[in-house]
Amino acid sequence: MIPLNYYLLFAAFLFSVGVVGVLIRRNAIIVFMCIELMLNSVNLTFIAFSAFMGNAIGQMFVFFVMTVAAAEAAVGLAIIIALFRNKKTINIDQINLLKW
Amino acid sequence: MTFEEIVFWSLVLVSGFAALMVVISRSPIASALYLILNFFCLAGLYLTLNAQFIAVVHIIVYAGAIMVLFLFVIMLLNLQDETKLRERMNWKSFAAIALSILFLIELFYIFIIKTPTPKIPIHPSSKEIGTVEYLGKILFTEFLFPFELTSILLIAAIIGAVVLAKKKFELTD
Amino acid sequence: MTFIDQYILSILTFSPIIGVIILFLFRVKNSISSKTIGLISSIITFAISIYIYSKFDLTQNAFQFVQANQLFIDLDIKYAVGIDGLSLILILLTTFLTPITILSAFKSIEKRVNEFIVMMLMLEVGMIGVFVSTDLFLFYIFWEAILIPMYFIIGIWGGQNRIYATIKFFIFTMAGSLLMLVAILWMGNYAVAQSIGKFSTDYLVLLEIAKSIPENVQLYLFLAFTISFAIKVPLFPLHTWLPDAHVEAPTAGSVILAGVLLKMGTYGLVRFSLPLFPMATIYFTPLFATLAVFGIIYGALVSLVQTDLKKLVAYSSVSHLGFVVLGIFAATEESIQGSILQMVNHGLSTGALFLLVGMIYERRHTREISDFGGLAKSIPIFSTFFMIVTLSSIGLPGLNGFVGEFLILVGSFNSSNLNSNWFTIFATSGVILSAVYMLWMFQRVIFGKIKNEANSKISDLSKREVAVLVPIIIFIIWIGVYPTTFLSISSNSTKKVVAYFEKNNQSQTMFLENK
Amino acid sequence: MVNYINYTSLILIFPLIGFLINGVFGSKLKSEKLIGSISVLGVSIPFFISSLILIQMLSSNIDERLYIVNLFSWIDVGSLKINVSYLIDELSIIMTLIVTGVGALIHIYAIGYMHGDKSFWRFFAYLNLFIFAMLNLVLADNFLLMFLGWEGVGLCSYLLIGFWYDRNFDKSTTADAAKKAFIVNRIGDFGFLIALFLIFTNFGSLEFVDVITQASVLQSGDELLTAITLLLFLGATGKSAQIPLFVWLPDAMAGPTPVSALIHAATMVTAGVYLLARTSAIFILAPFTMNVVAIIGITTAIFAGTIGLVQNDIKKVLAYSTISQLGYMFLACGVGAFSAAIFHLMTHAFFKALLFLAAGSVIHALHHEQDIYKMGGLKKYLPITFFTFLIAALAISGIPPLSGFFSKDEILYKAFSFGSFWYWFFGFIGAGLTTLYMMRLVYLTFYGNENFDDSIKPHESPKVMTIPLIVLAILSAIGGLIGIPHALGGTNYFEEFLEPVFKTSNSQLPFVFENITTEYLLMALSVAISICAIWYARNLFLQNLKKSELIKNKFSSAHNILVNKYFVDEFYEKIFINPIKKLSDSFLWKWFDIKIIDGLINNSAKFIQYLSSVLVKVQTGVTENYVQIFVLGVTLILLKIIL
Repeated sequence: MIPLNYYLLFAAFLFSVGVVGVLIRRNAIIVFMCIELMLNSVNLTFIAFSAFMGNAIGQMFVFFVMTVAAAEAAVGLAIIIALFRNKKTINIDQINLLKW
Repeated sequence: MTFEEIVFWSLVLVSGFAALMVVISRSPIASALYLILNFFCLAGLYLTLNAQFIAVVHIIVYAGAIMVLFLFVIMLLNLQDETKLRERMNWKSFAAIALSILFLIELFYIFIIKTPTPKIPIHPSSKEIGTVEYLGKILFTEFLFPFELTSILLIAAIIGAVVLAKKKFELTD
Repeated sequence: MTFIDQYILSILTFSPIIGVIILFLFRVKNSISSKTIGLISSIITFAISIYIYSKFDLTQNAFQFVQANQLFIDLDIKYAVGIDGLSLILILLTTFLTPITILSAFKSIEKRVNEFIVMMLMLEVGMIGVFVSTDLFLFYIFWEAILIPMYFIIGIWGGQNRIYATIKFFIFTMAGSLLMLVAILWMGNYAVAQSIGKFSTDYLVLLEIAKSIPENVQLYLFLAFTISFAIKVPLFPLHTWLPDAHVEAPTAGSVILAGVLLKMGTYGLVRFSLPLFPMATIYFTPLFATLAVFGIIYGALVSLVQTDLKKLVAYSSVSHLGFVVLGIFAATEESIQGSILQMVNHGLSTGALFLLVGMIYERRHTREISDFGGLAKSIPIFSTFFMIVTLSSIGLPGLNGFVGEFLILVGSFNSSNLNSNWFTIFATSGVILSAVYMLWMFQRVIFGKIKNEANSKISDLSKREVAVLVPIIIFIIWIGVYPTTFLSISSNSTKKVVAYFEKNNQSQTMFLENK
Repeated sequence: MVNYINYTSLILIFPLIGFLINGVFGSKLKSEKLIGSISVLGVSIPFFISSLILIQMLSSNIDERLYIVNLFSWIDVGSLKINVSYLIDELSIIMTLIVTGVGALIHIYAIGYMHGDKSFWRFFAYLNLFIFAMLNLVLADNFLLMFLGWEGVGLCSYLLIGFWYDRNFDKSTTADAAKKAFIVNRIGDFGFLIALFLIFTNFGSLEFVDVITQASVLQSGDELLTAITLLLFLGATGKSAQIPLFVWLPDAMAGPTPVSALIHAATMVTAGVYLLARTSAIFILAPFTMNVVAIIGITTAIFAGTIGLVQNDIKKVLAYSTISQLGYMFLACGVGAFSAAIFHLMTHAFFKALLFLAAGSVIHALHHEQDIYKMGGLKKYLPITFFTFLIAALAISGIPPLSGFFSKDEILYKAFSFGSFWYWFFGFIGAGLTTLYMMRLVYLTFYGNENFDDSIKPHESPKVMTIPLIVLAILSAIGGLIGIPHALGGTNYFEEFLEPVFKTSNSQLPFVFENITTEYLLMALSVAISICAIWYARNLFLQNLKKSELIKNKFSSAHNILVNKYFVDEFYEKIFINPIKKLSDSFLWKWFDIKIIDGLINNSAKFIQYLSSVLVKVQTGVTENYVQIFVLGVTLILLKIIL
């Protein structure tokens, strides 16, 4: 019997790995994948809670998170393509459009 | 060790390894493939939690659709391999890793030490919750409105993606 | 009550949007036709307001044409509208001035015409909204919403230094209204512990619970509200945004700014500050009355030495509105009635002054007084209008300014709240000063020999410009000769405010004595 | 029988209609005759109506001569209820007759005088507006409506002084003179307004009848009444050009001459006297104020008389003469002889209007020359003008049996019996001065050498101008006969007629035994001084002009002071006007407003800008940094939860 805490801890681990990825990688696509990783770790928590509490809302939430993730991936990748076309790079060090 | 535990630990190990490799590997394609591996393992974990429907959808949407999109973009852009991870490591990266580890420790503290492990099993009703029938029912009754809203979200995303990826689009400095 | 009557206030408030929609839908390219659309749309709004006036029951003092829709489940925040005499008279002023300003802009606005008309119409929505709201939350929304079109009107169609002026205008008003927001939230939250049992911003509810608010908190709340209104009025020494905003604003903007926006401040004082916090009003009356009187004299003296026509008129507004504020704080029936009438008067006469200054600016492209002189010879019609408006502004009996000023002064002389005649005596000296600065300016602009050749070549007012001014002149004389028409509109709501104020002030004077 | 009181509103409506027609359509009406006749009708019809009312009044009982005609409610707020309603009694009907009667004559005269002016219509529109306002002033039954008329006449005065707005006058312009008149009047109005506030606050009404009834209950010398009357008197000094607010009237001569005759001699300037007479019942209860009124009156009379002695502009001499005569009227009010004041007001309206009109005729003949040293010998060119001017001059000098004799004598006698010897004495000196400067005018203008330019061929004015002169001359000559005092075998009918109006105030006067001997003596003395003055003037200004030069040189410093009008204008300029301008400009505006208030705001904005320019460096624009900070934040928050 696996207690709930293990699932949560594992999700936390995945999340941390995702954070490290976002922080240390320069490639925008990999950063993006790390974000997906983090989203999935959250999904895992939802499912775990759902199962242990016997409540379907957690699963519903995962369902919507997936929709959002799909939308986000589509838009995000489009942005990456547009960026690459203009800057010839997807290295986030060299992208500082936010600077005012 | 019961069968259940063996399955759980092996899935955790593989999935954790895959996650690390996503971050570490030099080639984006390798990263993407490791991520797919990770997703499969997660789907397995979902099954251990009696969430059959979500597990299947997860594979279809993530591994099947999103990751294919990623691979497609990577190949489209024809990216070069990056330099070795170790060569690009600077104090900022170490700080980031340290921060993440601190973060993990904190969560560990909260999940394991602060909240003592309750020895409760998986809820008996979870078996029927995970079924397509049950989820479908509440999706089209209780969650109908948000469900319909997702269609708007997806349309917006499609239009957004098309507009952004169009050739004419230019970012101004 | 018919269906239309039930929703008439919402219809009135949002009727200018018709014009906006038409402008957007048909993408009108021709500047004249888009101005005409704006004009017609605002005239429709005016017609609706006249309809409301005809249906309005002057004998009642409660809110009429009430419509309320709950906006949140757990919070008592409503879309609640309703009018009494005080709001009605200002609504009429608003709907009357808007078509006039749009008509006045036919020639002067040439760039981004559609946007201009849209801004004017949206401004009208906001202004009417402020006067019809009976929920403080809604009031606050409209109050803030007005800033946006005004910001653009000054910022896009303004003069040389417009950006500075806009930002100053925006920050001043914003700073004030944030104070008000805090006070509204505090009161709404206070309602939770009262019999209503939930967060409430309903005016009538707050009026009930305001009595039980601890006294020292009332003082802070009063200050928060009143400072916010005082900035809008503007009361000395919070007035410095006004001359800048006026000088930079296009004519239409100046007219609306002087005509209606400033009145929102004084409206707020009568509607909220006095009835909600009678005790604090008494406590702070010496301060605000002193500021008002100081503003009267200060504004007049500073007007005296202005070299720019618009600036002169702007400073004269500070002086005129000092009278209004004095009248409100005197809190007698005569003085408050006078203040309300004076709000209308100031809207008409200062509005007309800005229009006239705008017309002469279009011809000569200067507003320096020293550039003019001898206009009576070259443009007699203009001079005649200018004279009537000037006289109205200095309060000549028989014209509108006098009735308002006299009521304010006689009422405040009588006032037990002011408790001293010196306020009125000093304020009355403003009557002398206003004659001095206005006539001196008038003489330098209109009389004398034509020194500058350019002044002899300018053309007199066109038919359109006469059409802009004549309605205002009619009202200027009407109010001067038979003010009863207008005084009777606000009579009952004034009585209510005064009665409420007096009822509350007895118990509270005791508190003050302890203090 | 028709009750003419019902037609009271017509008295006011006709001038208003005249104003509207001429004002709105005047520029389109080409015919001067049409414009003129509309305007004259606008004044003369009210004259006839009021004559009919007077006749009706005379035929009715003495106790029933007071009517109140209510038209509509003007202001009705709280306890303040003001009606547009008119009070018709003996006093107001006399004033109405003076205003409309003299007004009509001057209107007719003006048709000739203003002939050919490019703004002919505007002039008549203003004149009718003036008549309308003046009638409101005299007929009003409450203070506020009176104030409306009061300000209205001030406005018309302003407009008409500045009528030739592009001309120069003295050292400045006509527009300056107009502005000065309005503003000085406003200072008086300030007092008037405060008095109204006091009246309303204490009596709860502004209607004359109400207020007087309530006030007469109070004790004589009551502080409130003293305050009210002093303030009202301040208003009166403004309108009636008394010390210290007289400075505007000489400048008001910048207007066309008919205006000077109508507004600045016959009617408007007497409004102050009318105000005092109307509220006589209150004034009589404030002895302190009465003394002030008398002293100011007599001081002004002498003061203005001395200035008038040395002025060279024919109209300015007349203006100072007006101020001086008004001083007499206030003297009469101050000693409680209100009916004498009104009597003098009436006769003064006749002869002073005549003087101005005749002077206008001279000016007209000499192509706008106003300097009396550039006139002379006009007697043979302008016979009618000369003759009428002479009658008026003799009337104002108090030569019996012309009108001025009766009215002035009445005042001097009352000043002596109710007031003090000194009031009489100074009045007596003033009478001498009056004769002296009037005769100076007569001699320098109509006798002696012809000092005007050779190119000018003076000729008598047209009939439209001379007929009003003749009518006014007749009135000046015989107008006094309705007030022949008892001492001379008359019944003093005028005083008797006004008796009901001044009943209250008369009852407060000390009883003085009519000493006929004293009265005879005083009369003889004043006639004597006038005759002496005539002789002296003839000596000085006709036969021996060099002697006057000599006197001038001998007292050159005194002469200088007089020519410069005691430097009052300069004094006001230095003490009040310049400091206020300076204060407003360099202190209030450029320093306080811009540097302090605005500076405070702008500097706080600058400070915030500086702060943000420091803080903005945190925003690197590199996404990564934001993420790092974000993660750091999350970690710290979790840490907080744990600890």
